[in-house]
Amino acid sequence: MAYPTELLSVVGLWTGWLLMLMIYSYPLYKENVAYRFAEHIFVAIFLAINLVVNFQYLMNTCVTPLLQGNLLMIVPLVLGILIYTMLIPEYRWVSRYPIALLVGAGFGLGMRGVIKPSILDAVVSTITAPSAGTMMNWVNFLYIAVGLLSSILYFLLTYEHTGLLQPPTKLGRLFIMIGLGAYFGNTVLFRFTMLTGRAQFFLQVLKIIPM
Amino acid sequence: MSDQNIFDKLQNIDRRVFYWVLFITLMVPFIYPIGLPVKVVQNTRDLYEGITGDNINPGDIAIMNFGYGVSAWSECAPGFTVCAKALFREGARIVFMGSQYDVELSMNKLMNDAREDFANKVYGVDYVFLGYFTGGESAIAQLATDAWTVYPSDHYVTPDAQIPLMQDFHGWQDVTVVLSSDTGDVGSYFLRQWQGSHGTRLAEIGIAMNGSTDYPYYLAGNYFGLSIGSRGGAELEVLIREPGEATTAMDSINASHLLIVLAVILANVGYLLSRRKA
Amino acid sequence: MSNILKREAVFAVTGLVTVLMFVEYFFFPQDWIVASTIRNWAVIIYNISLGLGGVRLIQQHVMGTQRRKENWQFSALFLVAFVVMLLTGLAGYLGTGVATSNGIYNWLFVNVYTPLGSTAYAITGFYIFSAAYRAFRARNLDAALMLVAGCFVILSNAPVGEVIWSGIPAIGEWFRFVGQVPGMRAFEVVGALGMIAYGFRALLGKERGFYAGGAEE
Amino acid sequence: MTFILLILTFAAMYYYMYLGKQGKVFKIRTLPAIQAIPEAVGRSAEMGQPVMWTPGIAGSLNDSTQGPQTLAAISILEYVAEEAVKAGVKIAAICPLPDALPLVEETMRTAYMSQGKPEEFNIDSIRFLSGQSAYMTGTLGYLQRERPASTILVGGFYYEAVIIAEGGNTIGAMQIGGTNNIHQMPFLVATCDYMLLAEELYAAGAAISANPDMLGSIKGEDMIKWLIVVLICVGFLLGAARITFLADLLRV
Repeated sequence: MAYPTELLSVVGLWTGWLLMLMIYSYPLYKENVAYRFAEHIFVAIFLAINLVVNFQYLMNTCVTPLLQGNLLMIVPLVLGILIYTMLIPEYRWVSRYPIALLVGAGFGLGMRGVIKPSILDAVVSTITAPSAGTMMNWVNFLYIAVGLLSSILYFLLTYEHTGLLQPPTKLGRLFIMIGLGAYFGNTVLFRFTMLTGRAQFFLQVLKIIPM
Repeated sequence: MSDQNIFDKLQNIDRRVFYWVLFITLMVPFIYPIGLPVKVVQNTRDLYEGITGDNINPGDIAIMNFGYGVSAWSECAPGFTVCAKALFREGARIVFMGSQYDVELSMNKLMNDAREDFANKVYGVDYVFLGYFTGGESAIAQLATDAWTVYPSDHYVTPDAQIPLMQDFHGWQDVTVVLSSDTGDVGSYFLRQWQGSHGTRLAEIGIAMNGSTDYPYYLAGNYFGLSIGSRGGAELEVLIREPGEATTAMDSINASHLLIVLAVILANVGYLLSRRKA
Repeated sequence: MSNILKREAVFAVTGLVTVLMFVEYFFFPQDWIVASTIRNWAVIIYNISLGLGGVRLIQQHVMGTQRRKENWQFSALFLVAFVVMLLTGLAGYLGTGVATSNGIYNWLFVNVYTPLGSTAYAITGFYIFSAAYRAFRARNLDAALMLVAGCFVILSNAPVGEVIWSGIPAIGEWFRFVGQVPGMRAFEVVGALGMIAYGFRALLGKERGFYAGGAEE
Repeated sequence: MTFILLILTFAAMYYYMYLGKQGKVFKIRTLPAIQAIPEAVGRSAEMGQPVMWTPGIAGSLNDSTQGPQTLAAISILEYVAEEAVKAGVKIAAICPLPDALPLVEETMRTAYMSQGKPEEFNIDSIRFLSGQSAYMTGTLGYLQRERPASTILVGGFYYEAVIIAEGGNTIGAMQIGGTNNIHQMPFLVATCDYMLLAEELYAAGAAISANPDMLGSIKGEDMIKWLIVVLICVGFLLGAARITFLADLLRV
């Protein structure tokens, strides 16, 4: 993307740059008026975009089909509006019906869909021996099976971690810590990559490096 | 002054000093690039090979889901761009969609970053931009069974009936491959409602933070390929032999990652010393 | 009567919709019009419900401005920015069907929302770094193992790890491709069972949390 | 196979929920983090400093993944508040969730009443901070001003966990953490003295509230975990012997 030449775009670029400095004045200096200014602008504009984009989606998927003769669409429209009775204490119970439909659909889809990928496929993958015969593959096969066994035993919640269960559950917590450690390492890559993008933008606007 | 209270003093350094050191460290490599080679790992290679060669035929329909917003461009956009280019070069037809309010900005950025590939493609025939959707898991399940109810028209409010590509896309049976790039949960919705329910070939162009939770699904074959964070983006840029944003960012990633490991080691050396003294 | 309408009937709706989703999944290879219709309704209701958080936020800032509470100027600023963005967006949508066709809305979208969105989300990079030095301690075997695994993954994610010592990528990749798998897979399995337990209690109407803050009428 | 496992899971949970209704009490295993609560309150009493509780910003109540964490956090608040009132320790509840506020207030008020000191309950001990950065800034300000001897960071957290836990750590507070959000677990493990991992948070909530339905379904879950453990043991041995009968069966 080339450095903009048109006035409105250049002004826009520098606006973005200044707003970034306002937000980063909080960690790099302290909480201050400039930060609060930028934060309130961000929350306000984010909320407006949320309403505009969702209004547009509602029109396309519900109101327009309704006006074109799909009368059944009146049901979700009315139920959706009823959710706002949550804001009126004496009629709050009415909002439970649309929520009940959302919760029922959400859990129905979630429960039916989670079993195969998150339980069955996980077990099948753990008990499928490596095709290639290298030593390291078999060590990893054993490691993952023992690790999953002991980690699941750790998450037994109505059995004390004593007696026969103590060694495997103690081992299970170590496997979990290794998983969280790798997760922490990947989180660092994610957070630093985003900050890298901001550092790059900072230099680009100052024309120290090309856009 | 014994070394032990050096670490105490270091431990009480004002937090802002760390922030300035980090921000400057991230900038320096952009001015003085180093350019270390990036090694491609198997999960990224499987993703690239899964959408090229004989795994994709001209005319196949692929879904590409912008599950990320402007805030994660530096993490997801490079990998997403490479995959879009690769699919176009195989003659695949692409349905772009997204769960973020700013999906239009992400699409504009993609069309700019891959402009040579978009130049010889016809909108509505070779690709379509359906735009924003909401509805969580219900919407993704509905997209599998009756896509037109989730998207009665494209982002530019052209009804589906007037879009040639949409005549061939009504549900999961019509789709060869789904690529989702997520900061949130939409990837797991595709996993449960498309791959788990119908066996659709699915891959994730993921953020690094989800790399740990996505990887077991790749190992179990639920994802045929997986790119993890900006590092995955840089690997994909190596595979398509077109260095881009992710490759440029790797130098800053190198510097900042060294810095944080040093910080953790330094902190814990001081902690262990002070505990032995106490 | 009113108590049944306020409780039992609500739980019945949740249960019925959940069962409809199961029936479709297990007994209808293609798709079932009844479940598909209800799912489509859920999409639309979910869409409409997204405004709830906004209403509360607007209420809060309107009250803050009216009562001249501390920092009321920022609440006023919030309302002005919100109204300008909302009206220009709706004007764009009602005009051409695409909100960004309005110049003001598009300019604010590209030049104010985009940088602020990226900036606000990336702030965590700062916090992780200072916390890494000031707070991440190997206070016990758990934390020590976690920090060792974390450091190897960090150094193997960055190409520079290989330059420091050729062993780093090998160990780092072992942690990433094998080491973390059992722990993460355990979270997957246990998390799935947790979701099923929670859904099952909701199915039986034993989950009070959902309905308007759980307060019993 | 999905259908069979789903029905088996429902059956196990229903059976133990039914037993729970008949009066059978299922005991949750010892959770070090919950056992440490009296110690945390005792430390505050010794040092004459308050105890701070905060549930994180993710957990709006009708969110199916975050809401349950807030409810479990509020059950833990009930226990912490009772211990604090017994020891005469001040407790601060910093809550960023508007829809959970009534529940937090109700829980604190009942804790004071159950210890026979309703007059000591002060509504100002509950602070509402709306918005993530206001919540982070406000909590950090509280930590630096009041310097609580112990902090209870349990519930649905997003990345404010890093900052709040670091703030508590640097004032030397004893910290008990707990969340089901994997993305925040590493930070709480590294900065807290005790930690409730994933389902342990819900188990702690259920143990304290002694809700028979919750306890029964947790017991049912445990039975399915045993089944999965057996499947893995048998499957691993068969897999090593290159017999794929069980793996093929589970793939059906």
